[in-house]
Amino acid sequence: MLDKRVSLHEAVASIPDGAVLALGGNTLHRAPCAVVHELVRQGKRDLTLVKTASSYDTDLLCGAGCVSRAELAFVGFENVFGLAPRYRLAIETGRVKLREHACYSIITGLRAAVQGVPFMPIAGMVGSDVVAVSGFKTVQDPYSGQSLVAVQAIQPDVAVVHVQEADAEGNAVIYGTRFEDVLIAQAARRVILTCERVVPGEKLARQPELTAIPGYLVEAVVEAPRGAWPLSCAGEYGYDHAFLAAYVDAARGDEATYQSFIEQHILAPDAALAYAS
Amino acid sequence: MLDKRVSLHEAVASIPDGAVLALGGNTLHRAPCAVVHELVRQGKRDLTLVKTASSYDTDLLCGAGCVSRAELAFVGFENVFGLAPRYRLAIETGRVKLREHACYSIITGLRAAVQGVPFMPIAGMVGSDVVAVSGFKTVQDPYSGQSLVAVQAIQPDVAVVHVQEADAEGNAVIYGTRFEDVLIAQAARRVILTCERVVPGEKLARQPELTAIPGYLVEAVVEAPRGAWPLSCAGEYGYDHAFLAAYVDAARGDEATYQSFIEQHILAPDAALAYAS
Amino acid sequence: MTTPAPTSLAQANMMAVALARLLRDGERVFHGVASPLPMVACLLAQRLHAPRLVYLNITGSANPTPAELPASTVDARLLAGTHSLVTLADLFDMSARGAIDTVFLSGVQIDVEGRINMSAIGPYAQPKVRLPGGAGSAALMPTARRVILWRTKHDPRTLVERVGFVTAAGNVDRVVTPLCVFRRVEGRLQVEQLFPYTAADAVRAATGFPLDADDTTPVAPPPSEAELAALAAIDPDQIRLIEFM
Amino acid sequence: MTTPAPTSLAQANMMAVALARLLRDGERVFHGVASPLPMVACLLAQRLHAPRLVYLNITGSANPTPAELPASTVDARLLAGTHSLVTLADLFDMSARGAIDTVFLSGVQIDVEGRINMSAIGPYAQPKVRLPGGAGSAALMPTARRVILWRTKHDPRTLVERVGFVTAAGNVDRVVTPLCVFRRVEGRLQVEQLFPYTAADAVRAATGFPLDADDTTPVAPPPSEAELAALAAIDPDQIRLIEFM
Repeated sequence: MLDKRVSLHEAVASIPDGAVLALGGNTLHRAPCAVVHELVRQGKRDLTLVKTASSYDTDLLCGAGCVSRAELAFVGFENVFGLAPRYRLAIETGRVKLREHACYSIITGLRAAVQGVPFMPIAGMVGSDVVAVSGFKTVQDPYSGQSLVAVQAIQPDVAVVHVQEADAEGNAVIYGTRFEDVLIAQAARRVILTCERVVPGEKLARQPELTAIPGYLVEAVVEAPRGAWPLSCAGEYGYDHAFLAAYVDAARGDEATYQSFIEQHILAPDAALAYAS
Repeated sequence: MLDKRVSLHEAVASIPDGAVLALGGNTLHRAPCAVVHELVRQGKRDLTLVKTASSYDTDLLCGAGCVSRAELAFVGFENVFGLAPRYRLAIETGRVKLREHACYSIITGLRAAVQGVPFMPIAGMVGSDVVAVSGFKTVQDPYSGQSLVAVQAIQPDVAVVHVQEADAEGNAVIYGTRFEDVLIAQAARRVILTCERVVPGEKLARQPELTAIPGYLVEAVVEAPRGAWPLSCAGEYGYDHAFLAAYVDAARGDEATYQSFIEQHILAPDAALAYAS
Repeated sequence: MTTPAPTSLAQANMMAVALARLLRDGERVFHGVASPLPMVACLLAQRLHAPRLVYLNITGSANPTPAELPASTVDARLLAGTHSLVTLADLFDMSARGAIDTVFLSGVQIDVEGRINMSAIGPYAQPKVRLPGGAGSAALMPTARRVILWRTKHDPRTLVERVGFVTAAGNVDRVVTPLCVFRRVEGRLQVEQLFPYTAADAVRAATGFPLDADDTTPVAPPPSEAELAALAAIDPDQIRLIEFM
Repeated sequence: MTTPAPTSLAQANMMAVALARLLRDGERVFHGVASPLPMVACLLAQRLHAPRLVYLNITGSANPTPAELPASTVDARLLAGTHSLVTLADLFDMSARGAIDTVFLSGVQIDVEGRINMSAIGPYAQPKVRLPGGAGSAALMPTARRVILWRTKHDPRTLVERVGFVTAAGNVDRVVTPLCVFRRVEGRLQVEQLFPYTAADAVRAATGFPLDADDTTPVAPPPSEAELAALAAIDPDQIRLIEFM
């Protein structure tokens, strides 16, 4: 069995500026935040983010200036903290160019990439102004002549997924909801996996039905305990309400306040250690 | 929790003549043979079969005169017993009309039904005469102009799947390979589930990641121990080599020999009991 | 963040109950992210008049029995007790093929035709406020058999004649606010029921499109003892109030 | 069913070894139903020169370590030791998006261009023999980066100038028979290696299209001691012979 374990630094260093990056998880849950923080630390630029529903991960990457384009359907802290302040600002000032989606059109675009076709028809979307502003074209069913919205394939350069358990080869077990994690892992050219803990492959061999992502799709495995922090990881920990409250508070403040928060909590040399506490 | 358990007779009686029927499993493995046998006993007619790769199930239903149309990619006993004699005869004599597929075009057609779209583009198929004889049309990617084969949605009226474990509501656990079973359960208007054993719902609640088919998609649950016999059921039993050898031998014989085999092994009142041995 | 007004609990109770009453036994009901009131309404309907309702949510669980309700409706606490898990893709597929009966959606703005704006206030390309986005709504709203909208704000900037940007449009049946239940009749929202603590003229004044609500408009029964008891049992921490903060 | 001819084991060994030698370390290799020889070849290559080869099969397992080899290559015994399971759809998707390096396929008939017929002998609408069908081949053959065909019969009715029905066509690289290895060069099959127990004229006589094989055509090294020992360890029950029955 190949051992694909690398350090967080090394895995993130392999993501080039300008990459199309798909992030796992959904809203406040199981996003690969350890990688997100390291992207900020390494000062990545010009990323394109792909995700259905996002929160802190997208807000921080936008606020830290790592992002220039996004294909997203929802960014917000749900009813817990409301709008995503730095994402808002980035769109409102034009610093990040959004191609707005429905969650299902993200899924459909990823599916097209997974299935090796340049587009896929989608049910719904009719009547939405998103179709026009995001440049979705239509296609005719060659059998019935029915017209449908067509979604272009979305092939991320890199998918980053955080899971509870993986073996050293990258076979990944997701407990609880899988969200779009399997889909982005299949669609992307490269997959970086972070996990709460690396487990012996023999454990997965006993119940391979639980393996959500097969190791042969995975390029690198990073053992990152609390790697979704400050978001939740099902069965491991909930989201960190106090930290997120402080983050959103800073993000609603002026640029100096916000950058100081990033400096202190993300960039400072000992900041990473604090996550493990 | 709803209790959807019914008898095998009742479940099969609900399948009308003329139904488009998708069968679970693959070649010699985990097909819902208890239902197949009962379809023969109840003298169903004019069925359309949908499956990627099939063996005994399709051969018997064709031999017993239950089938008039089929959408299939492979029918045979692999290298164990070779060609499927009664399927062959049914096609060669024109009694069954085949719309030949690749496994992937069956999958693509089912996916279109699952996603509520009338067609889906497919990679590959280029250069195959199957495209012409099966009437697959082409579609142009509205973005690039690229031409692709388009597969029409395949929506079975009824999907029948045999699994190892299910609760009384129809939440189904499949150990080992799932084949297309989840896909046909999603695509079909109705789902009939047979299982080796009904287990308490609490067992599934402890590890819902293992549930392959959610109960809310299932209409009826039949407890059918050895319900894949004479084919295999992973973790439970292998295929019955001796029975299949006798079957194929009879199927290669003349009509009287074959019908006598069906009479003795499928139709006879005590035949069903023999399966449980 | 402001504290809820004194009437918020009454409004939250009435809205949860009104949403629950719209649900029918045996139907498949779905809600997505940021949907505390629909979450409570589904659990309430199951406990009261719809024990066979299939309650599906964006976490992919079915008929969960959460020990405590989460503030985020994608939370793993919504998996408790489920016998199955599916992905978001599976759920959207179900709606796409007509296999979901009722979907709960919301809009920062809702217009007289039941169209919603979750995208932007002001010019789309340079918005005054970039909103979260519609999540699943543009795909769900035309494909779900029935859409119920809810919104905890009811004012003329929220309920408008025409949204500035149509994030999604489709099969809207009812809209529930803190003041009333709207029904879409011949393509336009009309007040179906006033809530007991409101008056027709107050609703007219709070709505950005013309209404014919008056003293003859039916009034919803207030939450019954049974409904309130069920609410207290399901949501003792009053998560339903979070949408009023 | 007939018993294998005396030379069948030598042929089966040579074919398994020749197929294995074509596989490269690190590549992703896939076989489908009814593929005993490719199953043996993948396991052999992993044991010999390609320890990092990713062996995928239609059961959805990866790098299985079967205690005994099944006669059906969809058998659950091919799951032993795997750390992951995927569906058939996932595997076909991988090929569709270019993520599978080598696919093993077969044809009842194979023509000079490497096209296969698995559908019908005689007129398609009223065939003399209805064949099993091509399973995944029509989708896989144009999308897999490389296709290796194998067939345990080598006669003029099997290796033909032009198949009567093209079940699939695409990226065929090599064809392995009991007599030789063909390579497709400029769109046409040519003998790359004769097997040690055959002669060029015998291969020409057994092939339904013209060949320029002669005494100068390279001869494959016979199975080495190491190869034979590995074969015996992987396939002690000689499942590889089943394709010769």
